[in-house]
Amino acid sequence: MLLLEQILNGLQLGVMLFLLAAGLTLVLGIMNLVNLAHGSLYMVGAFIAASAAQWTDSFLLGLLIALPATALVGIAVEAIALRHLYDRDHLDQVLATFGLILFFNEAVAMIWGPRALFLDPPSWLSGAVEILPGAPYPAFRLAILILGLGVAGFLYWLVARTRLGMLIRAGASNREMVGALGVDIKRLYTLVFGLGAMLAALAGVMAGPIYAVETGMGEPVLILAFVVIVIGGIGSIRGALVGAVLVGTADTLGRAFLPGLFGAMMGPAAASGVGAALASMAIYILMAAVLVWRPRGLFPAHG
Amino acid sequence: MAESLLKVTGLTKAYGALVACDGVDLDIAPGEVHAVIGPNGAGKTTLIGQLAGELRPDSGRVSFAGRDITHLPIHVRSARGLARSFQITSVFPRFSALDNVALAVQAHAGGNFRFWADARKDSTLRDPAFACLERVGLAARAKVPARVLAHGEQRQLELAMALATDPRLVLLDEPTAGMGREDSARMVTLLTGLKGKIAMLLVEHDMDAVFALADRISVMVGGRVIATGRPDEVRANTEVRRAYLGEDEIA
Amino acid sequence: MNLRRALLFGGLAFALLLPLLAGALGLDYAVGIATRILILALAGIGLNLILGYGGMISFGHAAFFGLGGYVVAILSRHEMRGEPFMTWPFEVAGTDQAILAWPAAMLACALAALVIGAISLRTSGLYFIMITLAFAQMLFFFFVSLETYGGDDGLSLLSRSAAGPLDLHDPAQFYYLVLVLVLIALLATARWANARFGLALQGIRDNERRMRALGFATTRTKLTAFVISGAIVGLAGALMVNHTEFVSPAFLSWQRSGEILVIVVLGGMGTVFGPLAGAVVFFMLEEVLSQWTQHWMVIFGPLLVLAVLFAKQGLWGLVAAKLDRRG
Amino acid sequence: MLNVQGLEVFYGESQVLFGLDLAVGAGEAVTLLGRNGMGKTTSVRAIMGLVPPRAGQVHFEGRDIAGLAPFRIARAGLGLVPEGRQIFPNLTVRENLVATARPAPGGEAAWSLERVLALFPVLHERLNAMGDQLSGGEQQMLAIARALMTNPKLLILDEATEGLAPLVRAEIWRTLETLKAAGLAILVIDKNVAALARFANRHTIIEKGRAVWRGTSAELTADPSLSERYLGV
Repeated sequence: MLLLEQILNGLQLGVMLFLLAAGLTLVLGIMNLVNLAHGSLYMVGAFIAASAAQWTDSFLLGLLIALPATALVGIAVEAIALRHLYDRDHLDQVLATFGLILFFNEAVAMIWGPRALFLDPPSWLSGAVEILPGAPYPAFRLAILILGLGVAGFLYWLVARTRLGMLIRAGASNREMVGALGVDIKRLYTLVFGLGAMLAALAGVMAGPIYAVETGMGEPVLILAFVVIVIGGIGSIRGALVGAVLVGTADTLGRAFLPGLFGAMMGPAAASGVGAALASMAIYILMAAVLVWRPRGLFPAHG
Repeated sequence: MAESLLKVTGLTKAYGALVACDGVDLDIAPGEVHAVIGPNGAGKTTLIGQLAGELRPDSGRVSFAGRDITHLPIHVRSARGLARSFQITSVFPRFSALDNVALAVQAHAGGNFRFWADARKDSTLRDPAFACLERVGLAARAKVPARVLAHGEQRQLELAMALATDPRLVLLDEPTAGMGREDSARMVTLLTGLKGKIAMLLVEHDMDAVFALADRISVMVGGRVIATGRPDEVRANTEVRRAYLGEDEIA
Repeated sequence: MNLRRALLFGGLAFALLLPLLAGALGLDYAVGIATRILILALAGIGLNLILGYGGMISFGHAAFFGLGGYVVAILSRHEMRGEPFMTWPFEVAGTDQAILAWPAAMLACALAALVIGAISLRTSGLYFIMITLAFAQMLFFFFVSLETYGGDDGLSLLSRSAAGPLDLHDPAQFYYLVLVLVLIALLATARWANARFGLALQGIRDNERRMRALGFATTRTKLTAFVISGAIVGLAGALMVNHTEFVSPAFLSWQRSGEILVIVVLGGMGTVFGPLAGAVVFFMLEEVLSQWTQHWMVIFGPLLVLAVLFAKQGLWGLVAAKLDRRG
Repeated sequence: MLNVQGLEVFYGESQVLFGLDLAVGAGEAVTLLGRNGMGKTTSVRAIMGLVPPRAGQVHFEGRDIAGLAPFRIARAGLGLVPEGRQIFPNLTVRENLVATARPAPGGEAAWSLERVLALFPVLHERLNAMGDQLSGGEQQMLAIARALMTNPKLLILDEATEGLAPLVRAEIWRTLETLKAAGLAILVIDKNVAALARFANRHTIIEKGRAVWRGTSAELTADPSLSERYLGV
């Protein structure tokens, strides 16, 4: 039962990472832009939601306000700063978006103060659900899992079935040709960016009740999201989903079981330290292994 | 005919369903200038890539100076005397012309793990490099940064770098690409001066250059060599004319 | 050229006289700040070797910075407690001797760089950036979970390294030692940038494919640079732990990697003095801005964006271009 | 309809076009001939705005389009069938057609999916195949069909028959005849002199970035030395 719970936890981390990684990988694949500040949008989304939920006294309203608001922030950032970076090399993009992270972390601290905020899940999701007889699981985490899967399904539909999705995929393989056939790429970029920002905000809002809403909350998750897309293959939504689930479960299961495993093998004291160390490194080892085996990720994008 | 310097047998390379190189046979004698011509997409660039070692053939053999080099990495081929110049000018823009060539000399002189001695004062690198610049007529521009050189001069520099590796065979990928008439003519004169000393495999669209330089010509169409022979033979070959002018219409 | 020379000697004279000046003016804390700046400049010099001269964008060099620091701190701790650092396959005792601990830090970082580099250099471009970042994170979490050595809380250095006749607890002596090391690193950079190794490395930076076609075994050259770079940054970490007398996983954080990157780029990639200029400016900015507002990052962040967009050649690049124009 | 004057293009320092002039009238079929590497594709890219011209003018239906973004030029009514086909490999045939489809500037959509598929029955059979699963000929037809779906007034084809089997080439020429008969203006780049002479009205030969010869089909076929000199072996 512990295993089932941990697997669910892993999946839930996975879908959250997927929400973040999806936007990141779309922006990377189609605009060839490394946006470190994507994690800042996750943070901004969580903060806006926390404040809005306080004012309105409703988690759902907070969520509904945070999504479009963060999308607007994202679109503004794209228009002011990122647009000038599309033709620059990766180093410039890394540095400039590093600068944006510093700005956002500090700006959020100025607006909301240095203390962490709390975002309470709606009361109807605060209990536990019995997923199997005798195996209760927090309802909110289950809701995240279901919502995340729903959004993943929606994204899949969007990318695979709609015209916008076709253009996104076409743009990822041959940007120039899409323009030469009469599509306004800049507008497409803005749309994709807004969409990515909204997904980041959604991930942030869902993370809010589980972790604290605080400045700097975006970066650890962002790095995990990068690991996800590097494992999955840059530009591939499918890769992002598979990578996210892999990373989510590897991390969660590693942390849950590796220390004990090593403890059983080598005797508790020193070994659980080794196990803990290995557990926290597990996903990076996973990533290194994948890259040694397939330097362009599991699902390298076309072209 | 003399023992061949480069011998290619049954070289095949496919990209998915597209066979870019389909059982290509080719041999080049020492000192020979051998041109490969053909329409775009005939597989010439794929062929050069495999000879230089950047692409791995699916099957077939490449031997150079009597030894199999099919699976050798690029830098080892270069060390054996197989040099390549690029279609798109690729000199080192921040370095001076002389630095560019000296780097090419260094490639084979070794010592890449010398950390202290100033390589720009090293006459074992500078003297041969300067000689190569003289050979291509760029000596007066030795100190000019490569990025400032005119396009034609950059192509000359490119050639000097290939020469500096002291090659027995140079793969020349469109040496007159992007040049106006005068520059093209100058390049042809330059290459003519090297005829007989260094073997060349020349891929070129400028037929004036091809016919001025080539001892033999191979015509590639759809990944295959459809004809090889002296220039006049190739010019008279009806199959070649048809392929080249696209006169295969079913009227 | 004369102006350049004047600038060099002026800078050197200032650096040499700094502790005296600070003492005279009653600004004793300035020596500490200068030491800190020099140490980060040294880390920048290390990164500059692969970033500026080799074109390899490592977003994980804090790994070596932290590793170097931890090696010194851990060896010193074992020395204090009289326990050997390891007993198998051979016994290694702890030490607080700079002459042993610092090279050990460099060696450990060189080995780590060898492994990380060998794997990372299989990839390129964006994947390289990300995999170096991932390796740094890996080491970060390794030290976080290493409870034996403080875990999240870090590890105090009870006493600065012993360095023969020098007393590193004296700020001026420590400062001079760091200064000498930085000068050596600067001189070395100036030499190898123009030696065969450096020219090959710069050729690879500008056009690796061409270099291979010329006959260079490029991966070997890049890996060598990566290892040397890691060792230098490791030394900087060893110095920093002596300076702060404390090391924690924060030494290896990705922000720190970003900072070193910013120092190199801000100062001027692929220039000898760029990292030094970058470190000086970085700290001056921090100093000036943070006096203005505690939220100085809110200004520094956009400044960084502007610098990337409009002043790509870096500060030292700008200065050097000016000097060249004057002849 | 399309009027190009004094077009000069540089790639970095190297000049590729040295003042090219070219005109296509409404409903007319015009060719641009020349060996590889002489500047034909660059001409097309410059017209479409994919490389910035350094000098010269490009007018389409009286409007200056030089320097506009490629998507604006395309929307003015230019349909590109690029060199190397450049279909989207990760999209299905149907998606390739639909993704960038749009009605003509006036609003009428003469080319619907049905009509395009009627023109290329082969594509109809392979609607759900991915772009990279098509043969060269099928890819070429898809590239033409994709351009038609943008309902252009002028179709530009860059080496549309290169590397294809004779039967496939013949089919493509037949299709182009149909399009021409339907009143579409067409600019073709090719090396197949015989087919071009039959298909088009006026021809321009370029060499080293300059137009070196202009004339009608009759003049082109009357002088075999022309093709020897500028196109052949």
